[in-house]
Amino acid sequence: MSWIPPLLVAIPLLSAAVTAGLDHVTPEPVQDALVVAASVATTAFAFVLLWHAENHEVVHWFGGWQPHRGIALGIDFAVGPLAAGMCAVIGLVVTLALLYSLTFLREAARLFDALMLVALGAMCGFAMSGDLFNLFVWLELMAVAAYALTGFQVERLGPVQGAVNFAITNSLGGYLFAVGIALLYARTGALNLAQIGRTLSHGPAGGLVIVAMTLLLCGFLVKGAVVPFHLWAADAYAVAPAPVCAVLGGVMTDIGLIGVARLYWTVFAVPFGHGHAVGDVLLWLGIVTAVLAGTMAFLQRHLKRMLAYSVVCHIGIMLAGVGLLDSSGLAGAELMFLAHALLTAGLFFVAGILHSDHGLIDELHLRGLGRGSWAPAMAWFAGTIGLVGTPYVGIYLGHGFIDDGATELGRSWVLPLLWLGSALAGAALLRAGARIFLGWGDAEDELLGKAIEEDPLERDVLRPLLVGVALAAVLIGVAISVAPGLGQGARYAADRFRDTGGYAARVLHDRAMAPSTSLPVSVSHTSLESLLYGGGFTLVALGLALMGLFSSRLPRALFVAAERTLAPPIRVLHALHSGVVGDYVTWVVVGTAVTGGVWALLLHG
Amino acid sequence: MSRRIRIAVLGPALLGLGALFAWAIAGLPAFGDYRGPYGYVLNRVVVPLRHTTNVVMGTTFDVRGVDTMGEEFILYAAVLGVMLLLRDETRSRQAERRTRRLPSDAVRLVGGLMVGGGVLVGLWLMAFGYITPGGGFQGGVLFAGGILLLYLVGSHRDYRPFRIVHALDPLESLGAGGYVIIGLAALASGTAFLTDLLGLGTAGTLRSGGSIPLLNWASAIAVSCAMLILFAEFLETYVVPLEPEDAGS
Amino acid sequence: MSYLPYAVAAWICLVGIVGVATSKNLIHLAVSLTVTQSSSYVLLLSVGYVRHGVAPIFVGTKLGTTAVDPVVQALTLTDVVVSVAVIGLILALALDAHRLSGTVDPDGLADISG
Amino acid sequence: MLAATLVPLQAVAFGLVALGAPLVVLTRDPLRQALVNGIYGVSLVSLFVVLQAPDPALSMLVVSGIGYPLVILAAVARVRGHDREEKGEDR
Repeated sequence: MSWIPPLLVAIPLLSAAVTAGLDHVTPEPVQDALVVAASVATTAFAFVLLWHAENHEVVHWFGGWQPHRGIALGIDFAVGPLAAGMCAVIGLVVTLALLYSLTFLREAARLFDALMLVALGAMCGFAMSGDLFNLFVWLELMAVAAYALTGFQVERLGPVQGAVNFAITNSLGGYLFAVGIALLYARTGALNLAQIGRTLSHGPAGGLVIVAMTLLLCGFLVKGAVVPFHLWAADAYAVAPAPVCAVLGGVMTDIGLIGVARLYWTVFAVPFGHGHAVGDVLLWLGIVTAVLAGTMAFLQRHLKRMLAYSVVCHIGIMLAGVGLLDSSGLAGAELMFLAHALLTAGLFFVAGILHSDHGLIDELHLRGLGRGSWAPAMAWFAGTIGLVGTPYVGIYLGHGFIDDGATELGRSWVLPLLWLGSALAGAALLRAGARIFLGWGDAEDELLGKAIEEDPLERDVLRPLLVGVALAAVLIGVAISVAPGLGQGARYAADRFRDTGGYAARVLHDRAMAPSTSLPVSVSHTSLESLLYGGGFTLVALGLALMGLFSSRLPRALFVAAERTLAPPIRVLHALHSGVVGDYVTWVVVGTAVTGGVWALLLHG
Repeated sequence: MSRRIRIAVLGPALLGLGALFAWAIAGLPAFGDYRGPYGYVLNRVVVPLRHTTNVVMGTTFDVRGVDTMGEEFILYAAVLGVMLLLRDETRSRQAERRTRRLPSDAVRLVGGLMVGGGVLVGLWLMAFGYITPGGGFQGGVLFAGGILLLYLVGSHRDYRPFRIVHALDPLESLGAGGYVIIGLAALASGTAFLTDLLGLGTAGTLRSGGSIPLLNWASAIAVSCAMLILFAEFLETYVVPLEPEDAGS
Repeated sequence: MSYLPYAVAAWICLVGIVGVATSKNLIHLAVSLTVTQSSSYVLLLSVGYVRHGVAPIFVGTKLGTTAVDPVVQALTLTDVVVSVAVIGLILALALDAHRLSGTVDPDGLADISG
Repeated sequence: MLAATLVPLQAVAFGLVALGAPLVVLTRDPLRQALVNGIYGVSLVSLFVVLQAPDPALSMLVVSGIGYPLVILAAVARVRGHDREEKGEDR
């Protein structure tokens, strides 16, 4: 079955070329059908691949350049259950986004479709690739497609600014990554990840490897929008069309995390796996990201900007899961990715529906306008509850697994911080939902800053299709926590993913794997602690949402005191997210230098 | 942040990054001492195994051929993106009929010679890239530059012929898509993606390297068209600032 | 000479970043970004250089002659294409920005923030 | 013999590149910068040549000789053209 992996890249890329190339000669319905069919076929093959990857890595050596005595010359796609699962979710989200855009974006539809398919192929290639430079190629390919898609609405300045900030920070991240590749190549003379890892097992790691790791991982963290590399994300996601946001926020941001995990467990676990320094830095970055982005989400009134910060917040939680460096944490990150991708996509779809119904995207402007839109309201609230992590809904199972991992490592203090992050982001979304769909709350809110300029768009949409797609995304996402067998499967996938030596043996020597025992197919249970945290922080989210809605009804003294203590830090937060690309670039450099410095201190000696 | 604060933050950060670079450099093999296995092996096996005398091109189109497929699509996606981003501008200006002053005969003669040179060298680079230095990308850019120059020094008064380049769109897609099709053809025949299906031929001749010439031509077509479209998108509406009184001359 | 080439690459990278972070013009910024990227070519090719090595093109050179690393050259080729793609997109965005706001100063472009 | 002359050549090429980069960045006027960037490109080409990398050198040559200048100059021309139109309206 080793012929499947290249198809996940070849089908979307070829379809993109056909779509764009035959723009003027093929009737529109045929084109639409082709685009959706390509995306569905890619998704279907990803599921087949998932099934085949169960018992051994599906490895494909391009051009038939098999490794010779453990020396890899060619480029390989090595697909375990985790990578295959990623591809399946990526395919699913892109398919939903393409269906959504059938009527949502008619203008320049062919260019849009082609770029979406290119992004799909690039993301799948990235998830599967086992070659360091090949990762860079897919990273740049998806980035180039995403920059253009972000600036889609060229008639307004916001999208252009968002795309500029996105393009410049991510390109810089990519170039730092390229320097990291050159350093690692100089040290090991290899580009295959398994082989680099094996070469690094000889001799001391030294400063070069630490610096190379810093540059490579920070390159991915820019893509993954982790604090302080996250500043571009809100600008870009606030302005891209809703289906693009669904893909960027739902799956493309998470790609950075797949990259971090892949590089760590194939390469850097070899020299640094005995200690916990690498993981601790990732853990801390994750915690800070979760709490800071959760707070920022709560301070937004622009729905898509709010969702963007919610994405960043969940990225933080997932990064913390990866940073625990054990199977529970990684499995938790996987499960959270599954739920978060679909729920986030669903919420962006709902935001798009509101925008096309009312021409508004501001929470306060939309107050009460969503009354009577039952289906979008249901999708919004279900998605929101799923993103808070209410027990056995949406991201809960992932949260629970990360809790287990942290507790096993004796770091239970991590738990409340991560739950706080998702509760803050969830509270913001709940508040917005209550205001829009129920008409609750005040019409003004000092906390949320000045009104945004609205951008009404004339759209002739097929509303039932949009609503159907949004509901489908949310329903699948909500069900992730109670899908039988998924938890066990994720843990098994994480075990396989973390098996550095086994991966190298299977990729470089085609070594067979011991047949796995069949996994129980039942709903995974979580610890009592997670249950309590999940329940408790759902209440916290509800309370915060209510406080946001009715802040003016708080006792006067309390209100003044709260404002006096909270206003200055909030001003600082707003000022840091300045929208100016020079600042963002500066923070990328600061983040890289500090991360590298910390690793230098912890790992050297 | 104000510019002054930004620079104050950036300075120390850059020092830190520089220190990291210095630390990494201290661990590199001294200049010229590199003996990594990957390139060493390729220098010995690519010519006998693939009959391409240019090992770099053998690496680009065969050993690491899928990187190059990604690279073609990076350029392809960028061109689609530029078309997407500049569609408003193009639309608003398309309505205006624009004319320009024709270049003098001397300019046209020199330009014409350069066009011929550019196009010929471009084609030569494309054709012999896998034997001697060159290849689809370099040839493609040069070829596109030559054609563009032909337009600039040519006797077209009207800017609208530039719209013709949009006929290049299908051709560009053919180049990029062709790369994938060649890969898929190998997959369909039961071997790995992008495996050579043709014979290897004699090293040093045009019929060498199996699929490499095909891939090279696919990328040459894709790059030529991509660069032409890119230039056209940027130049279409603004080649030389036009003074109103020149319009009729 | 033994570590100077790498230092040059690092220097170019830092200089380019300064240009990107302090630029007042998106066109200037895009060019500075390509300068940053050129550091990766310089580093790659310096790393792959082998003393007394010939170019890895075996026309009139006997197979087995010491040659420089061909892999870094293949990577550089890809990198150059990436830089063309990125500069094209950023300049297109710069034109859009100028059409809409009349400025190409990234600092003056902050339409949304917070 | 060849090797003996190569080392100083390489040193010169590296020096030119190291000098060229800050010149490109410090040239704030885009039109002039396009020119300086072209010269920097040539210095990179010469460096690639002395590093025995003819393929990247050719690639860099066509990119910095044709690719970059055309798109940069077109962008500069358009921006200036817009500005001129606007100034014209003000008058």
